[in-house]
Amino acid sequence: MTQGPTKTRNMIEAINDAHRVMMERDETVVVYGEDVGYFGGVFRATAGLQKQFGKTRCFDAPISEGGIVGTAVGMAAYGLKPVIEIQFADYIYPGYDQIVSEVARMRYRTAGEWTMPMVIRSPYGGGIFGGQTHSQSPEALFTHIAGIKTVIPSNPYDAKGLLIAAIEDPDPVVFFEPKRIYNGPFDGHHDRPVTPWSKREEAEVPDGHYTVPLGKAAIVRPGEELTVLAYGTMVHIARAAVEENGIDAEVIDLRTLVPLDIETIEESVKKTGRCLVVQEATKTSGFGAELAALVQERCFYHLEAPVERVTGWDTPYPHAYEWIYFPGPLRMKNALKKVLA
Amino acid sequence: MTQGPTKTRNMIEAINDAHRVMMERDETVVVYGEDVGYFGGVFRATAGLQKQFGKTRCFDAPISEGGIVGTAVGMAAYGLKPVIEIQFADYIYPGYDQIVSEVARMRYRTAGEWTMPMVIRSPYGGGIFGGQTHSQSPEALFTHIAGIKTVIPSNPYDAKGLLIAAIEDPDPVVFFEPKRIYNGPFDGHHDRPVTPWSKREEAEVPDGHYTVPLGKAAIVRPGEELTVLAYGTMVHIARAAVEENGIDAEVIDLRTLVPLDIETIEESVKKTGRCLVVQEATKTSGFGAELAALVQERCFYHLEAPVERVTGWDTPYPHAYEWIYFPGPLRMKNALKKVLA
Amino acid sequence: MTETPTRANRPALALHVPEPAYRPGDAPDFSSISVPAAGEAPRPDIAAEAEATQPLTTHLVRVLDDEGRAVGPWDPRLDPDTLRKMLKDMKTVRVFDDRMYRAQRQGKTSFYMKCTGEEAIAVAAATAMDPEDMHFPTYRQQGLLVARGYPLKTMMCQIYSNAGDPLHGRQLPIMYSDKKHGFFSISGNLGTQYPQAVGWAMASAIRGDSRIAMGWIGDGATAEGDFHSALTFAAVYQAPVILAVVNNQWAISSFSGIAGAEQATFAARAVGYGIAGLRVDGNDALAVYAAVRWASERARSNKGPTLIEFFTYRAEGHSTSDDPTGYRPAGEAQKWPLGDPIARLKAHLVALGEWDDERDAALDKDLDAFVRAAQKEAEAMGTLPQQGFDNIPSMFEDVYADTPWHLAEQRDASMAEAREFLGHEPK
Amino acid sequence: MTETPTRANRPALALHVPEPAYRPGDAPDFSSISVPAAGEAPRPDIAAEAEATQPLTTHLVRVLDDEGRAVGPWDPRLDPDTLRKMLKDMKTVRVFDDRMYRAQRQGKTSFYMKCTGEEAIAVAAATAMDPEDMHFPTYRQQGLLVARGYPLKTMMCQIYSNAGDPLHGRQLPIMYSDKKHGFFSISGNLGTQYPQAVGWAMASAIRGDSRIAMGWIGDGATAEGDFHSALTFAAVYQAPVILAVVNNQWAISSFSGIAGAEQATFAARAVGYGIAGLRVDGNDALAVYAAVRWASERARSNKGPTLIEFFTYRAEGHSTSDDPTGYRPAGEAQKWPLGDPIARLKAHLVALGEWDDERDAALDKDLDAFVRAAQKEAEAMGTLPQQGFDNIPSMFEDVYADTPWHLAEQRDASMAEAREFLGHEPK
Ligand SMILES: Cc1ncc(C[n+]2csc(CCOP(=O)(O)OP(=O)(O)O)c2C)c(N)n1
Ligand SMILES: Cc1ncc(C[n+]2csc(CCOP(=O)(O)OP(=O)(O)O)c2C)c(N)n1
Ligand SMILES: [Mg+2]
Ligand SMILES: [Mg+2]
Repeated sequence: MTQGPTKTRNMIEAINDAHRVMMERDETVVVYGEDVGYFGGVFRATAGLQKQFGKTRCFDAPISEGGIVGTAVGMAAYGLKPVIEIQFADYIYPGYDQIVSEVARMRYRTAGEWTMPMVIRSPYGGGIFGGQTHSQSPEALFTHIAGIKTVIPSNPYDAKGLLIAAIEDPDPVVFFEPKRIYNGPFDGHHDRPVTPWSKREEAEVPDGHYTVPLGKAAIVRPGEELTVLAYGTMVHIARAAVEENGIDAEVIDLRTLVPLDIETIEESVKKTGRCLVVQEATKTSGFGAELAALVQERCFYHLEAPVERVTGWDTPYPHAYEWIYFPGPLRMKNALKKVLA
Repeated sequence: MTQGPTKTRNMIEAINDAHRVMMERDETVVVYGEDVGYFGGVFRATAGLQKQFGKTRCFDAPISEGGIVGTAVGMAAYGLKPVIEIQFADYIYPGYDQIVSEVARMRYRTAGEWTMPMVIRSPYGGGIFGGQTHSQSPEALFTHIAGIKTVIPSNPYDAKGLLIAAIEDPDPVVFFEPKRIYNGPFDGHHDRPVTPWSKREEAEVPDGHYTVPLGKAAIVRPGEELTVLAYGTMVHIARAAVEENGIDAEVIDLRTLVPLDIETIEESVKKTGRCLVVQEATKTSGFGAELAALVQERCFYHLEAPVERVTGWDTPYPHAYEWIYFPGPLRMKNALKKVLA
Repeated sequence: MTETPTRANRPALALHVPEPAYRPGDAPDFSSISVPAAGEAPRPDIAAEAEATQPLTTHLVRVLDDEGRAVGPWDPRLDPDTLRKMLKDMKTVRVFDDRMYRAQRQGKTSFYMKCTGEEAIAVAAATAMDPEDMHFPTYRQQGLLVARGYPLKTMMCQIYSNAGDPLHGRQLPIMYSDKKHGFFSISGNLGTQYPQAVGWAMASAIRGDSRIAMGWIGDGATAEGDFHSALTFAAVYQAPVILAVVNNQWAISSFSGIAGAEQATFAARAVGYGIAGLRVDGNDALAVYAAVRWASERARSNKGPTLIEFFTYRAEGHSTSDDPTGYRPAGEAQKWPLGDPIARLKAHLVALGEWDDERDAALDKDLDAFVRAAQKEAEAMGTLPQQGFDNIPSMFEDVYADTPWHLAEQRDASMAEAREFLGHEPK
Repeated sequence: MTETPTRANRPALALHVPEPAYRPGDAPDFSSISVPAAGEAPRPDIAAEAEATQPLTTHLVRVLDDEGRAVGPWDPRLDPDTLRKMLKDMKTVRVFDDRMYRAQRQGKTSFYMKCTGEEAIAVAAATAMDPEDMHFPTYRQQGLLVARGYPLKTMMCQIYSNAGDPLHGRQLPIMYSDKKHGFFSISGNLGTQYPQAVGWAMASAIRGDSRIAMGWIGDGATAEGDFHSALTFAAVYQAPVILAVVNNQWAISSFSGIAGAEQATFAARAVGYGIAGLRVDGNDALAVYAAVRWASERARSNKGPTLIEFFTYRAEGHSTSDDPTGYRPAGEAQKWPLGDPIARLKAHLVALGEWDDERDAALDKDLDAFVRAAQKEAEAMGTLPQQGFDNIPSMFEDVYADTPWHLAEQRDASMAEAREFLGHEPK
């Protein structure tokens, strides 16, 4: 699955490298956001870019998510490709109007005259004791909006390949990065040490340019008993739970939520006859609801049990109750059992 | 179902009356929004209130949905009950951060010390040639947010009773009003005249105070063959389609989306064994997905066919293609047939 | 209600709710509005510190005096041909507005918005800038398109959402968009275009280009957060942008006091951000031209952004959906002291000896015929009531560059529905 | 990329990206910063027009001179007891910060934020206002709680998310909330509290109450749209509110120039909205007190809002997650010309003959013991690592006033999970 020499990279390094590759190849790529310039971002995803490409290609922005997205619209209209960072997904809401009303609809409302090739990157998800405002998973608020693509990688290889694909994509992409696994995959057992990325094949990240196509899911574990649909951090929780419980599940990493790889999903569920959907976000109206709705619409006569959902609870993310909130191994196990019953 | 003398009222009059009743009973109720003061709102929902209650109880606000919601948070913290109008649901996004990050989470994050009893009213939905920015149905962007209730009336009686219940509710309520049926119900046949509210029983609106409880659906048409879940304008389209096609469907008007009346839904679907879900919003990740997911989770072994969805398409609402976009009688009919097949 | 403390020695607070001077039934009288004499305002160097423009944010830059003479340091000394072109463009806008308003009333489309009384602003701004500069307009800058020579027929086709509509019937009437004429897609959402204009200007600066941008906003919409984003980013990066506030004193039914105009002018906002600010007589085409010219020279020489408040009056309703007699006296527009911009420019040309009533009447006649001819052509391509069943697949295009499976499925379902509805294959 | 026109006669544009004066490795030198002498700034009448405060938005209100004397018209002439109370509160804040920072480093909680160097601001503001007035703080106003006598132990319990945490472990450390002490719930989302403060003040005015509100924001966060909403609504309705900007010159790694401070002061924003503006030495407790007093008298007498910029310096990292040596020179804090607010207030008391080194040392000792004792009590109720499995049902409360069916189901599922995880019934 690789091109050219590879290097072990964690997700941040992979994301950083994707920026570098694209800024080298395409001088219209500009990168900005809060703290992304001199310092290279609070998670260091843009470290070194200002030094290499200069202050007008990578710079700090005022603390105004609305202004960051709004100016990116103007830049895209000019012909640049802005890759902007929202420091935490929890802070994307002040930019929501520009994303929903402008970015998403520009190609449509101008009949293709003005397009919005931009990437809005943002770390999302919990598991880091970040409390209510550093833990959210707001992907469903974007999957409902026609005109944007929503992408969520689950490992360094995909993170780089998907980010490059997103930057090259002619449409705007919201790119949520599971911050819990920036430095290493997480099986959900918060009371046990985490395997570093360096021990994982998906951290062998090629140098230079390559893409992981948008709209294509990956079967990260083939299986026969049931299908698990997951993305981001939850891919790892799902895999671990399946393996710990000795279940022969097919685990699918969606990678792109919109447009969804419906073929891979349908094929798998028609084979296994059972489906579990996993999201970290609050349950009600989460993206898991769309997945469950689609699966039962399209595979109903193959289903032997209802599509179940493993999700975060319908509360804000409570600081001290991180591991009660987080959809971890037990919630997974119980749901797997239920789907298999 | 009535208390005291009634009067025939259209939805605007019913909503206006709910304001008046509550402003008379509770001097902490304040009403503001763009154009709502002297002029009484672009749809006239607040007509006459400034004159009756004075400029400090009902007033015009700057064109800043963020500021309107943000100041309402402060007023609620003080102890007032703001009832604010967002002129069109399409313009709620600049206030989205204050709603999601502040209004919705205040009770929780302060462990009940500060609560946010407010109502955010807004006309929503299409069918009026309003183009992309006067036609949206963004309810799913609120049903995903823990801590707010989402209410959508479908007739004058409910509109008044639900709005009074919402104002009296201790929690924040997003109250979407189907503007297409402000003046008369709409069966979806845009090429035929509309029945005025005055010809309909639900327009017999009692004077004075009464409530329609939040969280309770209404079976607007009992039936045996299948269950149709709808809200707002779509209740009328669904009823008309069911009747035109001679189908013995049970049509449920959800009235409140969160918290949902799951009991009424489950009971009905377990009886009929079939379910159709209707929303005007874009399909992907709409509230219909949550309904479909819930119904198949909870009634799977009673279902004889997949839960189908009738929805708007996954495009912005295109001005000239109003009736191609709008989920009208034909889309309903075809879906009804599919569910019954 | 929280406990009310016993704070007997403290005075009771009171909420101030701004109220316009006149309401329906009142006799409007603007004699209290002080209109500085034309020619009075000083013209600072284009490289002046933002702070130095402070006096110009409360003053009013005016060039045309009551006798139709151009006076003072802001006189742009335009040649007669340019003046006549502006007059013609302004008149064209007014005729166009009148006809399209009527077309809406005749049921040929869903909606229309006039800019009556504000024609000088967009027309003179377009004239003052380079054709390659980019505008991020609101819905009342049809004058930009007219001045830049965009075909009236195409504007009308957009208004009718017909087969000639370059936006494929997807946008509300008047939400034009045309890249070639440097006219960015109008948004239904107020304010969003303001930071976009700044972003475009930043991009131009990043690329070492020489083109500048101009963003437009109404007095009411300045209250949106986007106004602040725009000013902040423009100031921080010294973006080569002109930010226009068209203060026509009304939003829909609420007056500019509800946007903060009671306490300070909109131009005054600028200086607080370190941005140059000018307050300009928006009914004086020469003053508008001169101010935009000043700001564009400033931007082009990397001296930073300028905010210009154009003081004017919305002479008619907000849109075809609005009846202003519900909230303001009927005769207000006529009493408005800054006069009619077309009449003032005409008087100037007459004073210069470059125009006369005959030529004026001839021009009016020509324009009437010209606009009617365009309308006829446009209507030959259809009006709104006839639309919505042709080329249905186009409705599913341009959501994304390529059509994903779910939209393809929806397109097919939609075509099947249309087939059933029409009883034949849709075009 | 759009076509690049051949515009040879036009100069190339360039983007300006602000840069702080010093970066790691540089030797910081603030001698270029002009610090006006104490006592110099005039003190306008509290009923002055907003415009009249213009000079005070670029000047710096200072009371304490280099010899520790209080000078000029802004001297609030406080009695020694009040001065000593402020000194004690400021010292308490600093000791508290140090201990809690250490507690975080020891793994007792997840996060902490100090306000080192900024203690005068919140403490003197709280002192200048009535206890019934309401604050809408950010995360660096712990001084408000301390000055108002909120128990340190309760603050610590919040930081440890333990059984004594009034917020039930739901909020990040330091996101305090206490209605009785007039301290509104801190939000993780920057800026949101600013229009909320205005709304509270509007409500107080609507009800004819006499209590006013004070909203707080950092220099970096002024760029948010909420800043603009707040100023707009405050100006329009003349809300009885004080809007504070704590300009400590840094956001996280970006300096105040990225928020627009290169072009204008934050206080200058105010006048553009028609709001009175003051720029105040934030390290001078007497100047802070005097300015807040002035603004509160103005608000209380229905003369409108005031924006006060407190000029200070963030002496330490942004939070425990931040290491400032990555983006600014290590020694900058020490070179900062406005000095240490605690040292300055102490010097004043000494100069007055109301304080001496012995009493100062004794106070330090007392405070150390006092804070340690509170910490011991708090830790007896648990630290973060021990939390999260007690009282799980409380996690599902307060989402709504009543628990709807879906949350009840989730609560039960959650309890079952916890039971399985713990191997016994959760507490
Ligand atoms: C975000 C948003 N909020 C509200 C509206 C509804 N609306 C459309 S125009 C208008 C008034 C705008 O007034 P102003 O900015 O002064 O512009 P003018 O119409 O006077 O040119 C309003 C409230 C909108 N289009 N967008
Ligand atoms: C809406 C939002 N965007 C971004 C952040 C992340 N963030 C937290 S603090 C901070 C810097 C704030 O700087 P400033 O306002 O100057 O306050 P200070 O920390 O200096 O007191 C940032 C960017 C946030 N909390 N909320
Ligand atoms: Mg206006
Ligand atoms: Mg700061």
